[in-house]
Amino acid sequence: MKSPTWSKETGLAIFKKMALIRKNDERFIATLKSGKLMMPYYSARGQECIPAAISMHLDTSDYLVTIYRGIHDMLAKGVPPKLIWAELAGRATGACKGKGGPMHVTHPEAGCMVTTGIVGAGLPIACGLAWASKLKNEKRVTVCNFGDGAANIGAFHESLNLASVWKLPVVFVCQNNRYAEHTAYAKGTAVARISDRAAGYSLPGVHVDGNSPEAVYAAAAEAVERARAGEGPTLIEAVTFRFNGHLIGDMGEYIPKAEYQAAVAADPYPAFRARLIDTGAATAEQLDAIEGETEREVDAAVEFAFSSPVCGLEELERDVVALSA
Amino acid sequence: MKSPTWSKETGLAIFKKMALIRKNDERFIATLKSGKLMMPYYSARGQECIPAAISMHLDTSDYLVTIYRGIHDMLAKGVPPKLIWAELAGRATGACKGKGGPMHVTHPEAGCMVTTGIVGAGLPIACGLAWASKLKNEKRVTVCNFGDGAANIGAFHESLNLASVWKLPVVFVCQNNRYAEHTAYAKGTAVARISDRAAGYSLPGVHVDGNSPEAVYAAAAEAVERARAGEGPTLIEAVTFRFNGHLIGDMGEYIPKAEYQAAVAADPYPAFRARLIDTGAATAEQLDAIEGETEREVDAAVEFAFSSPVCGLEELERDVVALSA
Amino acid sequence: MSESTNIAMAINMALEDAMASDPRVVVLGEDVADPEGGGILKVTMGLSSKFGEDRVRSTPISEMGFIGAAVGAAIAGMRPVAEIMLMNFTAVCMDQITNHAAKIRYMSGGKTHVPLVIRMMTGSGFQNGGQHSDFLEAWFCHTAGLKVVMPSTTVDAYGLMRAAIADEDPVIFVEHMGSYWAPGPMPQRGEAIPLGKAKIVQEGKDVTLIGYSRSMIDLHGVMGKLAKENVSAELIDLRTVSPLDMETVLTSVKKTGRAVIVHEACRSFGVGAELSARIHESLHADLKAPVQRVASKDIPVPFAKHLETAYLYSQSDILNAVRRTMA
Amino acid sequence: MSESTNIAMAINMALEDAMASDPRVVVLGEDVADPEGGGILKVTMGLSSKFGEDRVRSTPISEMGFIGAAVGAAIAGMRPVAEIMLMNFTAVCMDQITNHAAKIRYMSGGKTHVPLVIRMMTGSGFQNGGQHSDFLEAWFCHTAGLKVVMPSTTVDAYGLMRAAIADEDPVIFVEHMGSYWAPGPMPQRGEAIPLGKAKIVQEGKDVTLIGYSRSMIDLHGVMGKLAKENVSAELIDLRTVSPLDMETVLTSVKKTGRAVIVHEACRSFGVGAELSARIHESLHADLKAPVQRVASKDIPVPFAKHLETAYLYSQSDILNAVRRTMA
Ligand SMILES: Cc1ncc(C[n+]2csc(CCOP(=O)(O)OP(=O)(O)O)c2C)c(N)n1
Ligand SMILES: Cc1ncc(C[n+]2csc(CCOP(=O)(O)OP(=O)(O)O)c2C)c(N)n1
Ligand SMILES: [Mg+2]
Ligand SMILES: [Mg+2]
Repeated sequence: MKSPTWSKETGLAIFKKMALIRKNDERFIATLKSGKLMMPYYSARGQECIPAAISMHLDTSDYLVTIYRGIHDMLAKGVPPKLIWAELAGRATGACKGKGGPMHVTHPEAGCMVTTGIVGAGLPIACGLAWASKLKNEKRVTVCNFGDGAANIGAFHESLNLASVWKLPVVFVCQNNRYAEHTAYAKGTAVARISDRAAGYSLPGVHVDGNSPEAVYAAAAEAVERARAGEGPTLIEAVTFRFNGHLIGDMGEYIPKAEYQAAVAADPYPAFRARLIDTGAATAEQLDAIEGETEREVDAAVEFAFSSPVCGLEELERDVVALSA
Repeated sequence: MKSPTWSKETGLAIFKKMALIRKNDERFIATLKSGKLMMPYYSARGQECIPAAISMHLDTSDYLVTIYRGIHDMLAKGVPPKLIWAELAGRATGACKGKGGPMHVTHPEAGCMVTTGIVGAGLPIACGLAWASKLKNEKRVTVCNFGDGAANIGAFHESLNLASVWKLPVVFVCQNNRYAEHTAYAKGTAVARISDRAAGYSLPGVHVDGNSPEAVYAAAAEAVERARAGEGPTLIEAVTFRFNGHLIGDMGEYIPKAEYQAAVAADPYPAFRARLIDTGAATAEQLDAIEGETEREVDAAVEFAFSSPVCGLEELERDVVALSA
Repeated sequence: MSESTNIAMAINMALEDAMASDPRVVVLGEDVADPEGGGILKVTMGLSSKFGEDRVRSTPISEMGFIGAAVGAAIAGMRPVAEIMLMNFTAVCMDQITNHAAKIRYMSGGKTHVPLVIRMMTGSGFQNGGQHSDFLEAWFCHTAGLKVVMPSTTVDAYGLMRAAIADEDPVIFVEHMGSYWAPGPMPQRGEAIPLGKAKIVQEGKDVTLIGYSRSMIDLHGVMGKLAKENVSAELIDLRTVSPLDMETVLTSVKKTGRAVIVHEACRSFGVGAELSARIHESLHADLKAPVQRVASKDIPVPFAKHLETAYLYSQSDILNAVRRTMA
Repeated sequence: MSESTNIAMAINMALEDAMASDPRVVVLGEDVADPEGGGILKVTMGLSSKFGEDRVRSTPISEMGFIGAAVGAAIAGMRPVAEIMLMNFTAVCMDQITNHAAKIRYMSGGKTHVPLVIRMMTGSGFQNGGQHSDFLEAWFCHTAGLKVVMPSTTVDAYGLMRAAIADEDPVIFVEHMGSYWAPGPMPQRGEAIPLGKAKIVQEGKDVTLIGYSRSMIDLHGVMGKLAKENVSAELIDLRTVSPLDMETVLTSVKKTGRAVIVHEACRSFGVGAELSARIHESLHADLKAPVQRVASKDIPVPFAKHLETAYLYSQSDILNAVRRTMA
C-alpha cells in the first residue's frame, strides 16, 4: 500500500485532529482547575500535529503504544473522546472502566493497545505487538510513541536493536519536547539528535520538525510504508514543545524565558491554521466550523463522562486474572 | 601523563602477561578436567592480548571492572594468581575468602573493584567508580570490560550516555569474541561494529584488531590518556575469539568449522610470539624463559590454593552487612 | 509406567505438544533455537527444527526487550513462552513482569490480557555463586496478577506447563536446575494439571510437611526416618505457590495439628512466612505447635562448596523442625 | 518544641546536615538539583545551590545507569544518596539493587562494600494508578544485605536518614507521599536514630498494634476509638522493616498476648506475613488470639477514587481486626 500524497483534504483532516486534541486538552485543564477532577495530568498541548499527521497513514487495525502524555496520540488514532473522559473521570463507562486512568487508557477497537506510565517501557511491548503481526502475516504497523528523555533508558536501546534484528514492522516516534520532567535535553542526552542513534541499530533515523504537519506527514509516510512492506523499523524524532509543563501545576521555572517565547511564536496550531488559510486550503469559516464541531464533540464527551456511573465495588477484585482461571 | 610509546620492553611485558594468562587458563582447565575442582569456568583463551596490552597504560590505582570471563583481565591488572586460585578453590586465602568465586573476584589492592556475573551490569558501576575519581580530583582511570553480547543490553546504553554527559574518566572495552553464549554476533546485534554505537553518545568509538597487541596498545593509549585528561570516555571494540567455547564443556557445535579454523590460524598468542622473534625483539630462548617463569608462578599459585584451608563456618553469616551495624 | 523421562524432557514435551496443538504458541529466549543449541541446558531442543525459527526465536541478551516483546505478542493474541535463563536475571526485567505483564489486564479493565509463560531455572549447589542461584518466587507471589508455578516431578512439570500455556494470564514457571535430569514417570501427553492445586503426595496424621520444587526431594528424603520415629507425616507438594491452595493445606493441618514448611529460598519474608501466617490465622486453636519454617540462611549464596552447603537447610533441619512440633 | 516542620523538610535537613558534615556524601537522581527544581517534590531543594552540582547531580532517566553509578561511587568511598522518584521504578533497576548493592560486600568477602542510601517515595491515594502507587518493601526485605527503613514522623525521618547515610551498607529508604507535608516537631539536628530499632509510641496492655510508614497515621487514628472501647493498645512504629526489631515486638506481644499488623502494601507475601510468622513461632503459647494482618487488597492499585479507596484497608478494618483478637 502506497501512502497517499498531501492534498487539501489531508490538511483539513489533520487540522481537525489537531483541533480536537487541543480542545480536549483545554477542557480537561479547565475541569481540573475547576476542581471537578483531581489527578496528575500531562498535557500534550503543542505536540498535537505529530500524531495528527502520523495517524493519517494508519487505520484502526494498526497498533498504537503510547505514554502518560498520550491523549493526543489516542485521539488522533481514533479513541472516542467520551471513553477517554469517562476513564479520566473514573467512570464505569470509561475505556478501562476507570481502573486504568489517564496513564493506562487502552482501547483495542481503535488499535490503542498499551499506554504506560513507565518511561521507555512501551518500546519492548511495541516490538512484541509488531512481532505478532509479522508472525500472523498481517500488514499491521505498530506506532510507538515516547519522549526525548525515554531515549536514555535501557529499554529504548534493547528495543531498537531487537526490532532491527527481527525486522519488525514498527515505527518508533520520539516526540522530543526538549525536556524530561524538568531536565533540559542536553543535560541528560549525549547526542545532538536522538535520530542519530538509529545508525547504531542499522535502521533509518529521521529528524523532523514536529511543528510541521507536512514534515511529520512525509516522514511517517515513508516509515509506515517501510514497515508495511516488511522492511523493518524506523526511528522518527519529531522536535516539538510542551506548553503546559511536565504536568499541570508545573510553572516551568526551569525553562528559559527566551526559549519559551520562541516556542510560543512557533506554536504549530495557529501557524498551521494560518497556513491553511493563506494557501487557500481552507477559509477561516471552514476552520471555525471544524473547531466548533470538535467543541461539541468534547461537550458530548464531558457530558457522557459526568453523567456516567462509577463501577460497583464488585469490580474491585475483578480483572486481576481471568474470571474462571 | 603521556602514554609511553611502543618499545621492545613493551612487547616483552605484554608477552609476559599473555603467557601468564594462557598458562593460568590451561592449568585451570586441566584442574577441572582432573576433577579436582568443579564449577562453571569461562575461559578467555584467545583474548589474552587485550587486557595485556591495555593494562600497560594502567597502574594498580586505576580501576578495573570485569565479568565472569575476566581472569585474563584480573591477571593483566596485577591480581596475584594465588589469590585467584585460592578463590576458585574456595579457600579462606582467596581474594574473597572463597565467598565470591570466579565470577566475583575482587582485589582492590590491584584495582580490581568489581567482577559481575550479570551481563552489562558492570558498566553503570564503572561509571560510578569513575565519577568518584572525578569528584575526588584523582587522575585514576576506570577500565570496564564486557562482551559483544553485552552491547545489546540496556545497561550498556544508559552507561555510555551517562559517562558521556558527565564526562567520566572511563574506558569501555568491548571484547567482541563474536559469540554471546551460543548466539552468533549478527543474530543478536543490529550493527556491523559495536564501536559505531559510540556516535550515538558523542564519544569516540574505536574498532581494533583484538588479536594485535600493538593495535590494542595504541587504541588504549589514546583512550586512557583522554580519560586521564578529563576529556571523557571512549568505547574500544577489540575483535577477538574465544577458543574454549562459552564455558568448559561447550563443544562449540554452533561455530562454523571454517570460522573456527580461521580463528586458530589467527591465534594471537603464537602469532605475537613469532612476531617478537621475527622482529628481533626477543629470542625464542627469552620467551621460553618467560613462559617457564609464568609456569612456576602458576605452580606456586596452585600449590598455595590447595594447601590453604577453607574458611570456618563462622564466616557463613559474616560480610552480609558490616559487623557491628 | 515402564517408560521414564526427566523434568527437562517433560518440559520439552509440553512445549512441543502445546506448539503442535496451538499455532499461537511461540518460544523465545537466549539460545533457545537449535542453531544455538536448543537452550543452554537443551530444554527447548528440537523445537525450532520442528516448528521453525519464526516460532522458536533466539534473542539478543536483552531481557527487558524480549520479555516486553513477549508481553506485546501476548496482548496481540499469541501465547509466548519466554525463557529467562536464570531466575536472578529477572532483576533486569522486573518492570516488564511486575509493572506490565501482571497489571495490564487490570489497568485495561479487562480490555487486554497477557497470556504469557515466563520460564526460568535456578538453584544452589552448583557453585554458581551469589548472582546465579537465588529462589526469588516471593517477589512474584507478592505481585497481584501473576501466578507462580514450581513443579517437582516430571508429570507435574508437563501438566502444569500445559496449563500455564493455556492460562489466560501471566505465569512464572520456575524450574529447579538440580532436578532437571532426575528420572521420573512419563507424563500422559495432552493432560494439563490445573494451576493452584496442591497435591497430597502421601497421607499421614501427625504432621503436615509442605514443600515445592527442590524441597520436595528433601522432604521425600526424610519420610523414611520419620516413619522410623513413628511420625506419620502427610506430605504436600504445593506445585503452585501463588495462588496458594489453602483448602488442601488447611484441611491437612486441621487434621494433623502440626505443619512444617520447607523451601530453598531465604527464610525471611519468603513463601513460608505467608503460609505460616495463614495457617495460624485459620487454625490457631487447632495447632498443637507453632508452624515451623525450614529454609535457607538470610545471606547471599556463597561460592565455596562447604559454605554453599551450609547456606541451604539440611535434611536434619527438617527432622529437627518436625521434632519440635512433636515435642 | 515550638518549631514545627514536615517530613519532606526533615529529610531535606538530614541531607543538608550530612553533606555539610561529610564531603563524601553526594546526591543524585532525576531532577534533584536546583536548576531542575530541587526534586520533583522539592525534597532536595537548595542542596545543589549550597553544595554545587558536582555533589548534587540531576541524572538522565537511566535508573540502571545512575543506581549502578551510585553503587560504584559507594565502592570507591563516596556516600551517595540516590533518589528513585517512585518505588515502582525500582523495577527497572532491581538488578543493581539486589544483585549488586546488596551482595557486593558478601561476594567480595568484605573487600568492598556499598554505603549507599536509595530514597524513593510511594503511596496510593493520589489517583496515580497501577504503576505509581505500590509499596514493594517486601521485595527488598527478602534480599539479604539490604536494610529497609520506613519512617512515619519528622524526627524519625531526620534521624533515620542520618543513620542510613552513616551506615556502611545499602539502605532502602521509603518515603510516604501522603505524609510529606504533615506537620511535626523539629528534629534535633545532628542526632541519628539507630536503624533496626522499633519505637513504642504508646504503651498499652491488651493488644499490640504494629505499623510503619503510612499505617502509623491510621493507627494513631484508631487509638481514641479503642480507648473508648476500653481497649488498652500498645502502639509500635517499626521504623525499620528489615532487619525487624523482634525484641521490641516480642516483648510487647508477650505482655499483651495479641497483635495486629497494619501496612499499605498488598496483604499476601507482605511484611505482615513475616511478622506474623515470627510472632507465632516465638509466642505460640502466649497468644490469646492469632495475629491479625490488616493490609491492602491483592490487586493492582486502581485509578478511580472509590476503587483506590477500597483497595487500601480502612480504619474500621483495623478496629475489626483488634476486635477479633479481643473476642
Ligand atoms: C522508569 C521511569 N523513571 C522515571 C519516571 C518518572 N517520569 C515520568 S515522566 C518523566 C519524564 C519523561 O520525559 P520524556 O521522555 O522526555 O517525555 P515527556 O514527559 O517530555 O513527554 C519521568 C522522569 C518514570 N515514569 N519511569
Ligand atoms: C542479564 C543476563 N542475561 C543473561 C545472562 C546469561 N549469560 C551469561 S554470559 C552470556 C553471554 C554473554 O556474551 P558476551 O557479552 O558476548 O560475552 P562473552 O561471554 O562472549 O565474553 C549470557 C547470555 C547473564 N549472565 N546476565
Ligand atoms: Mg520530553
Ligand atoms: Mg561474546
